[in-house]
Amino acid sequence: MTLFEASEVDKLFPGVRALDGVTLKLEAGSVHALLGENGAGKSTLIKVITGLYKPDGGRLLLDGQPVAFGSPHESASAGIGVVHQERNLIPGFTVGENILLQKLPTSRGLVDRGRIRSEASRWLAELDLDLDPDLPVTELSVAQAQLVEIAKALSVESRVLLLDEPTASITPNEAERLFRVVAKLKNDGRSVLFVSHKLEEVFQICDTVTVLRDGSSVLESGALSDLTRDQVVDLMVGRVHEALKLPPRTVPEAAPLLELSGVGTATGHVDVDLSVRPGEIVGLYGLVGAGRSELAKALLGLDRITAGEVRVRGEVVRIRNVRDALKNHKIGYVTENRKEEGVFLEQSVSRNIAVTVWDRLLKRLGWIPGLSYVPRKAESALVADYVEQLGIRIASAEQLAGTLSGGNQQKVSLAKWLAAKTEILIIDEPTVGIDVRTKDAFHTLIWDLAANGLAILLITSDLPEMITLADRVVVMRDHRVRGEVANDHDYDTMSQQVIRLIHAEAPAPA
Amino acid sequence: MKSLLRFARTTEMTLLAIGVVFFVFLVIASHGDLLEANSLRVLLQFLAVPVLIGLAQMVVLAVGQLNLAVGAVGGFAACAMGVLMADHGVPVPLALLIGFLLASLAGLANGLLVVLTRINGFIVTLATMTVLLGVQYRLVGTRTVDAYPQGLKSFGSYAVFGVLPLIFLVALVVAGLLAVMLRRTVPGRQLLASGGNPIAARLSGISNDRSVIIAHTLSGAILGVAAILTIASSPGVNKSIGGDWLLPSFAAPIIGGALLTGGSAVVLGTVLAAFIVRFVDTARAEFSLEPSWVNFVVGTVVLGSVVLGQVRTRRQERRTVVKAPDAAVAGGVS
Amino acid sequence: ATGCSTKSSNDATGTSGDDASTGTSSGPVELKDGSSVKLALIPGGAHPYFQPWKTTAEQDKTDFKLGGVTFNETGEWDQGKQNNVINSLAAQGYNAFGIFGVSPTDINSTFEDLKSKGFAVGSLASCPAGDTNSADFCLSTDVEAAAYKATKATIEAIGGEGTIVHLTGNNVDSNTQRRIAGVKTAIAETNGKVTELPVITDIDKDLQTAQKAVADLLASKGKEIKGIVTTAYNPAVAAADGVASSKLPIKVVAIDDDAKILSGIKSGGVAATVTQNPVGQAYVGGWLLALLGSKQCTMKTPGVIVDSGSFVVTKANVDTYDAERKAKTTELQKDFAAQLSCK
Amino acid sequence: MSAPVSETATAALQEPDAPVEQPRGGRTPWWANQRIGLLILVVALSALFGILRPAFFNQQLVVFPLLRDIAMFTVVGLAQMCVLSIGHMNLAVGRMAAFSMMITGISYDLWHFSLYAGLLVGLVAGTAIGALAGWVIARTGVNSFVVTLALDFLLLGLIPLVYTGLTDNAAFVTKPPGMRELRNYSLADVCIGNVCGSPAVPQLAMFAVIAMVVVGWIYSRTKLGRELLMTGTSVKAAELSGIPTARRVITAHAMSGCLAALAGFMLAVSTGSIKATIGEEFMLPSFLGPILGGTLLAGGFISVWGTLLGTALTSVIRKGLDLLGVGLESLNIYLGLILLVALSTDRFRTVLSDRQGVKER
Ligand SMILES: Nc1ncnc2c1ncn2[C@@H]1O[C@H](COP(=O)(O)OP(=O)(O)OP(=O)(O)O)[C@@H](O)[C@H]1O
Ligand SMILES: Nc1ncnc2c1ncn2[C@@H]1O[C@H](COP(=O)(O)OP(=O)(O)OP(=O)(O)O)[C@@H](O)[C@H]1O
Ligand SMILES: [Mg+2]
Ligand SMILES: [Mg+2]
Repeated sequence: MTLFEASEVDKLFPGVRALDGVTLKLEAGSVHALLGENGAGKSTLIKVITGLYKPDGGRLLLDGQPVAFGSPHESASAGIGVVHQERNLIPGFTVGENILLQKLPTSRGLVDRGRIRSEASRWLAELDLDLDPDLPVTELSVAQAQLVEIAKALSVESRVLLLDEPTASITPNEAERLFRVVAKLKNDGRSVLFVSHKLEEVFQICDTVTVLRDGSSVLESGALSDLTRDQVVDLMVGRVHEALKLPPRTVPEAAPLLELSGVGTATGHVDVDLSVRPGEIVGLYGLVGAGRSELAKALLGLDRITAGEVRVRGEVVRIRNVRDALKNHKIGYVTENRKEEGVFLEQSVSRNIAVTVWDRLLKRLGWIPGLSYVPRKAESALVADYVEQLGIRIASAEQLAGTLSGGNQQKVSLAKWLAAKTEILIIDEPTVGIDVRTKDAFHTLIWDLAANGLAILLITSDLPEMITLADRVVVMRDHRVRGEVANDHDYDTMSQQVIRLIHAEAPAPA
Repeated sequence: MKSLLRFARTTEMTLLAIGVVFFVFLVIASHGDLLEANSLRVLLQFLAVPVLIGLAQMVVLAVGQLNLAVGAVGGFAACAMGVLMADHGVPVPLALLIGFLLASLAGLANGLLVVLTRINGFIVTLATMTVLLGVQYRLVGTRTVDAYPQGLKSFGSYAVFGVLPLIFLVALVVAGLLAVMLRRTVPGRQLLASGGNPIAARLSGISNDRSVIIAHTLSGAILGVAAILTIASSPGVNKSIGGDWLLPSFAAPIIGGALLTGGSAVVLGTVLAAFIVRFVDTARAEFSLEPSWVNFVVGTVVLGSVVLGQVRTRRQERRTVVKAPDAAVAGGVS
Repeated sequence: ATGCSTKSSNDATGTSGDDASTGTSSGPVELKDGSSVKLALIPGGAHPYFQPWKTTAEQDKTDFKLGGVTFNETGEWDQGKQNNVINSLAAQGYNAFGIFGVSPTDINSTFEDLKSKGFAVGSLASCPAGDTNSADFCLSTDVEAAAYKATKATIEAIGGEGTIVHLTGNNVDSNTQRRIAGVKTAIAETNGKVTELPVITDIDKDLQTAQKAVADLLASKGKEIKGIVTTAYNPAVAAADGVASSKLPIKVVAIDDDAKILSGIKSGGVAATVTQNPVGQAYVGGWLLALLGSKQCTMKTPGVIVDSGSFVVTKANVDTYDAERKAKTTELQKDFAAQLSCK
Repeated sequence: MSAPVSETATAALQEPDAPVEQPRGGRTPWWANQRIGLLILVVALSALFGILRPAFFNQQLVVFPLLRDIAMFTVVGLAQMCVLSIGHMNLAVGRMAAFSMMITGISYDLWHFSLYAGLLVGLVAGTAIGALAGWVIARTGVNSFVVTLALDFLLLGLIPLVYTGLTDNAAFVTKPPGMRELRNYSLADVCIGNVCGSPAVPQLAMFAVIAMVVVGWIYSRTKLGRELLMTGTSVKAAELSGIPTARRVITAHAMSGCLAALAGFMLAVSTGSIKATIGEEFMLPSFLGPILGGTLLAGGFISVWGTLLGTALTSVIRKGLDLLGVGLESLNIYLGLILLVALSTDRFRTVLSDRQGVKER
C-alpha cells in the first residue's frame, strides 16, 4: 500500500519553476528511485516533502491523510527521515548528539547523555558501524560522516526515508554497506526514496522509479524491472541518448611530464611512485580517504613533501604553492570540492574563469613601471571564448557562479585551468553529482584534452568513469600505491582486478 | 580517560595554568599580603561584573553574532534602577526586577531586529548602543545617583567570611546556570547548533532565528544581573557606568577560546580569562604601573598567546571533513 | 588681591594696578546694549562641573538683556565634534562664544577661526596649552594652582608628613600634566617630609574603573598611604567611597562641589575639596563677551589670562565658601573692567 | 586566442536543449540599488534640514566643515573597506592613525620635516603597522578581529608612553608651514585666471578624492584588487586558483593602515595639533560608511561610492540635528533610530525587489 504520496506539487523560485505538477508515490516495503539531470528538481522535491520549502501547489498525503509540514521538525516527528545532498553535521557536537539532534532525549528538562549514548549506538549498530558515540564529528572521515547522517535520518523512527545522492562522495564498498541497510529497511516494510546519478546503483537496489525533467515528472512510478538503462537515460535527457563513443587514442612514446619517485608527505604518504606522460590519462583510484586528493595537494605544495623527489619535465622541482605550480610548471588542479574550492560562488562567471590569466592579460599603465591593469575587452573576449567552447549555458558572463547548476559550475571550475594553458592537469572527482549527459560531455572533453597532448592525472571514485577514460589505473590505499593495472576498458575484468588490488594484503612497510 | 586527555589540551587548561602561576607570583610579590582576607575580597569583588559581561558577549558569540551594546544595555539598566529608587522611591526589589527586565528587553529587541531586518548584528547592536547611551544620559544627565537604600549597598559590599563577596558568588551562580543551559538543555544545544553550522541546523529543523533571539535575550538578561551588581557595589550610578565594558567583554571570551564564527560555549574559559585580566589590575596596583604599560603588556600577551594557541589548532583544520561554513566574523545567522 | 599666587593672576592684578594709576575706568563697566549679542557657552562635553553654566547663562541673558543665549554640551569630549557644534551655532547667528576647549593643544586653531570671522571669543574654565591664547581672554581656574592648593590641603590634613597619592584623569591631556606638576610642586616644598606614590592616571573614564583602581590601591598600599588627593571627578567620588568603606585612616581631598562630594565633606568622609568658580566664569565671561560682542569694548591686551579662583572647602567653611566665591566673582569683574578700553 | 578544446569536445559539450540559466532574477530595478537609495536619502535629508534651518546651506560655517568631515570619515571608511574586502576587520583602525600621526609628529617636532614629507613618513608608518597586523593574521590564521583587537590594546599602551616621554603637554604642537592654510583654504583659494572655486569645498577634501580614485581604480581595474575580492569570497578557492592569499591579506591590511594614516593626518590638520587621542572616534564611523554603502562584512564585494554616501548620510544627519539644536539628551537617541530606519528601509527595498524575482547586487 502507499505510505506517502505527493501529488501535483508545484514550487516556484524567483525566476525558476523548480517543480511543476510533480507526482510521487512511495509504497511500503519498496525502494523508489528519483532520477533527473542536474537542476531537474530532485532536491527541491525532497525539501518540499520535508517541510523546508512551502509548496506553491499540490498536496502531500501520509497514509492517505493530507499533511502540511511547517518545518523539518514536523516531518521528522511524522516519521519522515531524510539525508540531504548538503553536508549536515554540527562541528562542535559528538556523533551521538548529531544523530539525535532532531529530538534530543531529556530527563527532568536536562539532556540525558546516557540515553544519547545508548540510542545512538543502537542506530550505529543498525548500520553495523562501530563508532564511539562520544567522538566529535570533526574526527570522522567523509564516508563515516555520510553514514552518521544516514543513522541520523533513521533515528526519527522513520517509516519513509529520503536519500538525496547519499553515494556521491563514498566508494562502492561503503555504498554496498549502505545498500544492505536499505534492503533491511525495505524488508521491515519501510519505504525508501533514493536519488542518485549512478544508474548502476539504481538498477541494483530500486524497484520503481520516477523521472523528473525540468521540474515535471516524465515517468511516474514505473517498474524498473521492465526498463533498460538507455530507456531511463532517454527519459531523463528527453531525447534518444546514444552511449558514449570515444575515438581511438594512442599515447605517444615520450618522457613523462610528471614523475614521482618514493614520495612521502606530511599527510602520511609512503614512497609513492607515479608518472604521467604527455597525452596520457593516468587514473588514480582508491577508497575515500585513501589519500589521493591529499597527494594532489602535496604536489601543489599545500602539504609538505618529506621524502622522495618530484620531477617535472625531467627536472627535480620543489613546488611551493599553486601559483608556483601554475606559473613555473604549468600544472593545474581541478578540485573535488567544487562548491568550496572550485568556484567563487559569489563572484561573476567571468572572474571565475579569468582568475588564472590576469597575469597574462595585464597592460602597462602608460610609462609608469609596475603600474598595470586588466583590460576589460581582452578579458571578456577570452571568457566568451571559453563559455562558448565549453557550452556553459548562461545569460551573461556577469552573473554569479552561485546561480549555476552543478554541471555548469564544474565547467567553470575546469575552464580556468584550460584558460591558463596548463600542460599537466590533475582532475579530482570531476563528475560527482553531475548528470549522465553532462558526464559524457566531460568524458569526451578529458579524453580530447589528452589527445591534444595534455598529461592528465584523473582521481575518481567512480569506477565506470575510470574504466572509460584511464590508460593506466594506479590503485591507492592508506596513502600507499598498491599497484597498477593497464586498462583494457572492459568493465568486468577491470573492476575485478582493481577491487582485488584494493583488498590485497598490505605489503610489509618499506 | 580519553575525554580527560582532551581536556588537558584545551584552552581552559592552559588558562588555568597561567592563572595559577600568575597568582602565586603576585602573592610572592606582595609578601603574602594578597592572601589577607581584605585583599582577596577586593580581588574577587571586582571580578563579578567582568565575568558577567564576558559571558554576555560569549553567549552571542556562540551563535556567531556580536553585541556591541553590552556597555549601553548595562549602563542604561543600572541608571534606570538608580533613578527609580532615588527619584521615584520605588522599593528596591521591584526596582531591581524592573531593571533586569529592561535589560532583557533590550537584548530581546536586539535579537528581534537582527532577525526581522536581517541586518548584520554588528550594525544593529551598534545602533541600539547609540540609542541606549542617549537614554542613559537622558535618565541621569551628569549627576551621580546614589540616594538609594543602604540595604542594597550593604548587599553589594557584604562578603561571606569577609572573603567571598556576595556579588562574586552571584556571578559564579549565573556562570554555572549558563553552563548547564548551554551544555545540558535542548534550547542551549540548539543555540550552539545554529552557531556551529546554521545550514545543518536548519535542515535538522532547528530555527536559527529562534536561536539568535534567545542568545541576544540571554545576553541582555546577564547584563541585567551585571547592572544589579554594579548598582549594588558602586558608590552610585552615572552616565559613565558601562562606558568601559566593550573591550573587556570581548577580551574574556576570546582569550577563553571562543570562536567568532560561533558554535563554541566556553563558560569556564571566559571566567578564567576574567580572572587573569583581573590579576593584571592587581599587578598594576602592586607595582604601581602606569596604565599604559598594562595595556601594552596585555595587548602583547594576548597577541602572543592567541598566536601560539592557534598555530597548534590550525594543523588540524585542513584534515577535518565536517566544517562550519566560513561565516564572516560578524556574519548574522539566517 | 586674588589671594592666589600664580603668574597669570599676578599679571591681571598688576596691570589693573597700572590702570588705576593712569586713572581710567574702574569698577564694572555698564553694558549699553546687549540685544545684538547672542551668547553661546560651550563646554567640552557633559560633566557636572559645567551644570552651573546652564543657569548662569540664563542669568546673563536677563541681567545684560542679551539677544539670546545657549548652552550646548554636545561636543562629547571630541574636538572635532565641538568644532562642528561651534560652527553650527555661529551659522545660526551666535556671535559671542565662551568655550571650554576639549583639546587645549588644538583649541587655539578654533579660536583663530572664530576671531577671523569677527566673533567675540572667551576661553572659559581652561586655557590653551602653551604660552599663547588666541581668544580675547581666558578666564579659568589655574589648574596647576588648584592642584597645588588641593595638595597643600591634603598635606595639612595628614599633619605635614606621610605618603600621599594622586588620582587623576586622562594622562595625555595637557591639563592633567599641569595638575601633576602642581601636586609635585606642593610636595617638593615639604622637602621630603611628604612623599608621593606614582600618580594614578586614566581612571576618570567611568566610575567603576575609578572604584576598582582605588580599591586595588587601598588593598595593596592602604597601610602606607595617609592621604589621597584627587583632581578628577570619578576618582574623587570613588576615593571618598572607597576610603569610607575600608575604614582606613586616610584623608581624601576631592575636587569640585558636586552634591555628592559636599555631602562627603559634611559627613567627614572627605577631608576637603577644592572648588572652582564655574558660576563666576560663566557670569563674568558672559558679561565680557557681551561687551566685546557688542563692539562696545575691546581688550587692552588681547589674550590676557585671569585666574577665576579656586577655594579650599573643609567642614569648617562648607556653608560659607560660596560667599567667598561670590566675592571673588565681583572682584573678577573689577579686574577685567581695568582690562577693557571702551567707547 | 583560442582554447585547447577541439571541435569534437566542443560539440559534445554543447547542450542546445538545456535551459539557459538565468541569474536568479535578472536586472535590478534602479530603486532597489543601495547606492541610489542612499543618494536619494542624503539629498532628501539635506533639503529637509535646509528648509527647517536655512543656515544649513551657510557655505563657510556649515557646508565647509561638513564636507571636511565627510572627506575625512570617507577615508576612514575606505581604510576599513580595504580589510572588509577580504572578509576581515580592522578594530585598530583608529589607533593605527594615532600611531602613524605620532611618527609624523616626531618628524615635525624633532626632525623639522616639511608638511608633506611628514605626511609621507606617516603613510609609511601606517602601511607598516597595517602590514604587521596582516602578517600576523596570514602567518597564524588567527581571526583578524582578535589580532587587531590585541594590536589596538598594544598601541593604546605604547602611544601615551611615547607622548608623555617626548612632549610636555602630550601633543606635538609644531605646525610646519602650510598646515594652517591646508586647514582653512577652500577651492575659493585656487583660481584659474579670475575664476575661483567654491568657498564651500575645503582643499583638504582633495585627499579624500585622491584616495577614492586610487582605491576605486585598484578594485575595479587591477589584478591586485580583483585578487583581494576573490580572496574575500573564498580563501580556499583563491589559494587553489593560484592567488597568493597570504600576501593579499598582508596587502589589504597594509592598505588599511595607509589610509588610516591619511585620515589621521586629515584630522590632525583640521583640528590643529597632533595628539595621542587622534583616531579615538574612528572605529564606529569606519564601519558605518562602508556597511551603509553596501560593502559586505563577509568580504568579496565593496563599493567606494557607497562608502562616500554612507559617510555623507551619517554626517549630514548629525549636522542637521546640531542645527536643529537637539540637546545631548536626545541627540544619540535620534541618531541611533534614524540609523536603524535607514538600514531597515534598505533591507525593505531588497526584500521588495526579491519579491519581484530580483536578486540584489
Ligand atoms: N533556493 C533556491 N532558490 C532559487 N532557485 C533554486 C533554489 N534551489 C534550487 N533552485 C533551482 O531549482 C532547480 C532545481 O534545483 P534542484 O537542486 O532541485 O535540482 P537537483 O535535481 O537536485 O539537481 P542536482 O542533481 O544537481 O542536485 C534548479 O534550476 C535550481 O537552480
Ligand atoms: N573532503 C575532505 N576534506 C578534508 N579531509 C578529508 C576529505 N576527505 C577525506 N579526508 C581525510 O583526509 C585523508 C585523505 O583524504 P583524501 O581526500 O586525500 O582521500 P581521497 O583518496 O582523495 O578520497 P576522497 O577524495 O574521495 O575523500 C583521510 O584521512 C580522510 O579522512
Ligand atoms: Mg540535488
Ligand atoms: Mg579526494
